[in-house]
Amino acid sequence: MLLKIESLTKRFGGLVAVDGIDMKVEAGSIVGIVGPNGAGKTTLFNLMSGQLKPTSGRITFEGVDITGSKPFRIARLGMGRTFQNTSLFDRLPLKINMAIARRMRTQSGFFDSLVPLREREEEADVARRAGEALEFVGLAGSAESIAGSLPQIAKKRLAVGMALVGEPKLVLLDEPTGGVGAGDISGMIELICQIKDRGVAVCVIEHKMRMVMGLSDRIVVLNFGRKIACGTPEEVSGDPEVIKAYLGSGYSA
Amino acid sequence: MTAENLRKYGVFIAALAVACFLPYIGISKFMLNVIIYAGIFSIATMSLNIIMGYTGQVSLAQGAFYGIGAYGLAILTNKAGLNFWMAMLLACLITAFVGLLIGLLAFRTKGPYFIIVTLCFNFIVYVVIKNWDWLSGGVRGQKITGPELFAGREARYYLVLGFVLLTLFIMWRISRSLEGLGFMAVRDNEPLADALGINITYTKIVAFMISCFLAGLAGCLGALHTGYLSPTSAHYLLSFNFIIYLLVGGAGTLYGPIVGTFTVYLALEFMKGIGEYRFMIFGIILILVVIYFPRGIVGGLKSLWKKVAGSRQAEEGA
Amino acid sequence: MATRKVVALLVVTLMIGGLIATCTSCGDTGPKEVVIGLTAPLSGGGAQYGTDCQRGIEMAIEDINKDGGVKIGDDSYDVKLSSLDDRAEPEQGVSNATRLATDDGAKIIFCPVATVIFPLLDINEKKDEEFLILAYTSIEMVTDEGNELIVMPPPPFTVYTKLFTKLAMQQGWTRMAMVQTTGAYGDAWAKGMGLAWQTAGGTITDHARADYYTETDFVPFLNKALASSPDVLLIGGPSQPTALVVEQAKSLGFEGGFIVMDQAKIDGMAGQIGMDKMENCIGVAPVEAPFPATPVFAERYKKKYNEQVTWESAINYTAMILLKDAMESAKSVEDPMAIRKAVPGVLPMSGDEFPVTLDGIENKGLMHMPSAITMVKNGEYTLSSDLIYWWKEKD
Amino acid sequence: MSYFFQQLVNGIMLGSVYSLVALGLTLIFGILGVAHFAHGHFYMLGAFLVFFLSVSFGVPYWAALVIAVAVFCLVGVGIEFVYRPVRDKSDINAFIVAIGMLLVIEEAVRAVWGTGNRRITNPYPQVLKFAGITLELQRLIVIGAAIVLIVLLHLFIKRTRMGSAIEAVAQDREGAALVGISVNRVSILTFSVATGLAAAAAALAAPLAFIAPDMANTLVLKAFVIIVLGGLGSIKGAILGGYLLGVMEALAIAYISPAYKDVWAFAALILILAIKPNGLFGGRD
Repeated sequence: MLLKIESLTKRFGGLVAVDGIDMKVEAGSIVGIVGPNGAGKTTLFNLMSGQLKPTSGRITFEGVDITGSKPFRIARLGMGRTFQNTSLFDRLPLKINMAIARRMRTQSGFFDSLVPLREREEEADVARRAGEALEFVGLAGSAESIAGSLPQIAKKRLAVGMALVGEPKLVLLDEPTGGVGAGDISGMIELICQIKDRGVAVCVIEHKMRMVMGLSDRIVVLNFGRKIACGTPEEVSGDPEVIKAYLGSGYSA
Repeated sequence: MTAENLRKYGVFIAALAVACFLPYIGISKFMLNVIIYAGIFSIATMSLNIIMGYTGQVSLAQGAFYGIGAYGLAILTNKAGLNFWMAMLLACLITAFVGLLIGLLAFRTKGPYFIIVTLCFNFIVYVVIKNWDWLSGGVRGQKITGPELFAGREARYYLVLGFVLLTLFIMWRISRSLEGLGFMAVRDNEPLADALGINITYTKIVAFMISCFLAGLAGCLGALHTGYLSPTSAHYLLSFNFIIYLLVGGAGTLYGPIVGTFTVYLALEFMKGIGEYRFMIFGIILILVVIYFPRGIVGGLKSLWKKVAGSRQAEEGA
Repeated sequence: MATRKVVALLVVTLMIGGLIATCTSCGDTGPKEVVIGLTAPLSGGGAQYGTDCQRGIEMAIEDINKDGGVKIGDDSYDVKLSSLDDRAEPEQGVSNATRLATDDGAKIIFCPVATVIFPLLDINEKKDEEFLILAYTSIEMVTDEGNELIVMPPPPFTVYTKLFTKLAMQQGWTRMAMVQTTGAYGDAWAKGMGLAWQTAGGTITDHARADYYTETDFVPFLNKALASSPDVLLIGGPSQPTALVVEQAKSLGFEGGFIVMDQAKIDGMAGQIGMDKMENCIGVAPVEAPFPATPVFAERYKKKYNEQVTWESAINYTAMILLKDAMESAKSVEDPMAIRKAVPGVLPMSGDEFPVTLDGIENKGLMHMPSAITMVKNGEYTLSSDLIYWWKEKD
Repeated sequence: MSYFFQQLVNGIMLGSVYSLVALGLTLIFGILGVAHFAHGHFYMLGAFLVFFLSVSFGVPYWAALVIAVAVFCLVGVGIEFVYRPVRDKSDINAFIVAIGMLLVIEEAVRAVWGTGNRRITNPYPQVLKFAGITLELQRLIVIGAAIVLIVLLHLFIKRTRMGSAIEAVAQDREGAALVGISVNRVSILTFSVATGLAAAAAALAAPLAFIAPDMANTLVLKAFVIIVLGGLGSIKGAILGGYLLGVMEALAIAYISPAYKDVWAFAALILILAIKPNGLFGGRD
């Protein structure tokens, strides 16, 4: 089991944002996380990748307990992520964005920058991988552009590329098609499938049900911070509680 | 490619050529003296650029670290009887070590809180030096005797030029190294950098230590050139000066610190003729520069160049 | 926005350009001129002190030039003062002195701040750039470095510690608390004073030094000092905060005496808080008291600057006249060593004629200026015209 | 024990001035994000105006105080216009504008009033003695007036529309703009109130000491320390922080070391911030 979450709870004051959730992600699979607004999906992501510390519960990644670890440590263990608002280094070119995302896999420190022996090799490696990653997400042509100047879909693709360039075993994608034009959605779905083909597991938060249903191996449904259903798309879509709580109008439409 | 390189490095090479022969092109002794000080302060401003320009943490403690370097050198040569160069290296290392300790405390805070914590630290260092006879040397102050070789003004000039170039080299390497990538990541987007596996606290502390080391170096050179130390060498107004130099020159640019330091320092020196009004006029100039050129001289020139180049390309394209 | 930017740029360039232009134009010198340099705090917190010194020198130069300048053989030289602001910072002082000595050709540089004088000792004997330092300070140590090109006119502050102790003890005061300013000068003074005090059998009850340059309220410090029930307080820093300390101590009900460090001027303090509040203050005599010619000078000064004269102006005035005589006697305006060597020959300068008496000079450059101390009793300065020839009592 | 209370009162008196100055700063910094380092210099200008009115023109003390506050409320409007171009840029740009401003002000005051210090005649020099504590009447007035001003400010913010606009912007700038509050008007108002407060503090405290062009250099430093200690934008934090620092200083003078009192106070601040990185009352990042 790649990722295992046991009775994870997060409280903000009196509000319970995530309430005793159990969840598993198998290596190389795609898990969709769905639920209405405020269901605690993003909070769950933030707990998984360390941006928030859980109130109680346990998270293990490849058998290592990562409960309450700092985000950078979790990232180094092999969990990449994107943010809902597509956070990038807006003032820097794409290739630099990629290089920064690869930085955690390099060893060179300050002294290597003065006497660039090891650094030369690593820089070449970083440049090569950054190029590959840009190519993979289809942005190879705009390596020199400034990240902030990109259209929304390209930003989303860049963010996915940055999450991947550090060679993670699992990536968390927070609404990869949010704010993206209808014509660009299929491209993103294709990209997510390609990630899976590389053997990288994917956790994806989405609102577009049809997309999640088609994409995911397993689906977790959240409502008011609790897991109300979990299983294959078919199992979940047949679950009466899910239909009642959330899918009712949305899915049939 | 060579044409572009020439354009890129042309100004630098020309400036370097002038710098190499500066003492022999009929420049007055006083000018040379002022330029030596400007060179020393530009090292301190470059040190600030590492932590503020590249890593995005505004430190108001650079004056303290300048002072710690200077007083470290004085104590190590005067009280411990160490060889000058040995003492200088040690003084810089001590400064970096103090930077580590302060960094561990201060980097728990962010933004304006960090600014105030560093300012408080600077204030503390100043008051301690002022009140502690053993450190300040009492009414006599601390005397610094440098090596015989660098007794002459010209020799000092080349010594400082050497260290300015060394610091510039370090800055240049950092700005395009993997370590520098980490700095810029922390500056531009901390949460994202964190999510991408960059250890933020570690990165900040490394940047701070390098910055402190170089500020200490500037302090040592300043002490050597003045030959004497008083508590003003660690005053927080010095920190303000460095920030002014950096912002006028352009934070986060390679040449900004040097351009800013020389512009401001030389302008103030020439304005001495008008006595008490010089700071009034300097104040007005400062306000205008920051309002209308918020990215400093070098930053402003860069964007101007881009605009010109951009419009030229557009013409060619059309 | 773009036009505004251009206008801003123009304004900045014009301002800087104009400044440089005025500076270069003030640099052009006539044929027969001798430049005297001054590096002093002329802006910032020390501006008053620097300006007082500057005014004394200016008045002397006016008198000299009215009198036909410095006469050497058949030539006569007009004297010109070139002043640069150093904000009392050593680095600035070194820059200024270099500029004055090498660009303006000044062979004599006045400097009234000890922390600037010390680094100048490193550069004033450099070949071809020599200059004579006119050190206006009471820290004798500046003359102890073996430098041959320094003249220090004011009496060293160590002169006062014994005199003050004796006078205070005569009042029956034995318990002293120290509330002087922080910093090297205040510390050195307190150390000297403490030594003299304890040697004479007094006790030090408390230390509550405060930074006179930054504090604006001394009550918490005074409360601490007064809690040790002293008879007398050692106070001193710049005159105005020192006056405030006296006022606040009295408002807290302190009825003992004050020993005022020489940096603070008794008459300056009285000008701030009034003579009645100065009761029981022991300090350096007011500037107009000891020397016959000073009141005349004080009157002229008041007329010209509309301010009370200070020791700074009076002593620097006399020192400037002394240097003019020395130049004439040495028959040189160019050779600082010759000018320095000619100084003993033109002494003494009498207080009957000049604002202060300069009696002699030691080889190391320390001048013999008789001093006087005072104690305010019943709203009057007492003892203030008794000149003390302190060097005769030196061991 | 009376010595302890004496120092406590001294500390509260120091703290009263600190609080008034810090209140203005926290409004400006917390609400507008402008590092108004020249705030202390307007305090100094306020003192000089009172000096000018009362000593040169013989205006009675309280009238001079009211005029000074009114004038500086207007001056605050002017300051806002200087900062407007840099308001939305990084903190440090506004900081440099502030440095430029204070250089101009300080040297201009020197040019007008000369380099020396001045005195404003203490309107209430009577000395009160009770329970072993000695206190000038004017000090009591400073302490009392500070409390009155703080209460007035509180009422202004809580009870008036203009005041609640300030609070709204403090809490959520974009949200406030959405519901139709003009950020520019709030900005002008904030500078006006803050500068008026500084002038009031100066007019109250100046007769106790002397006034000089550089009298507020350390004061503004301490005010910044206070607002950070209290948490940026927190009015409660600025008030308590001000009194806390004042009392801490007075007690450090009394029981630790007079010369190093600021060292202890500032070191304590560094430690507090290391434990609570957003200040005592700062919830927000």
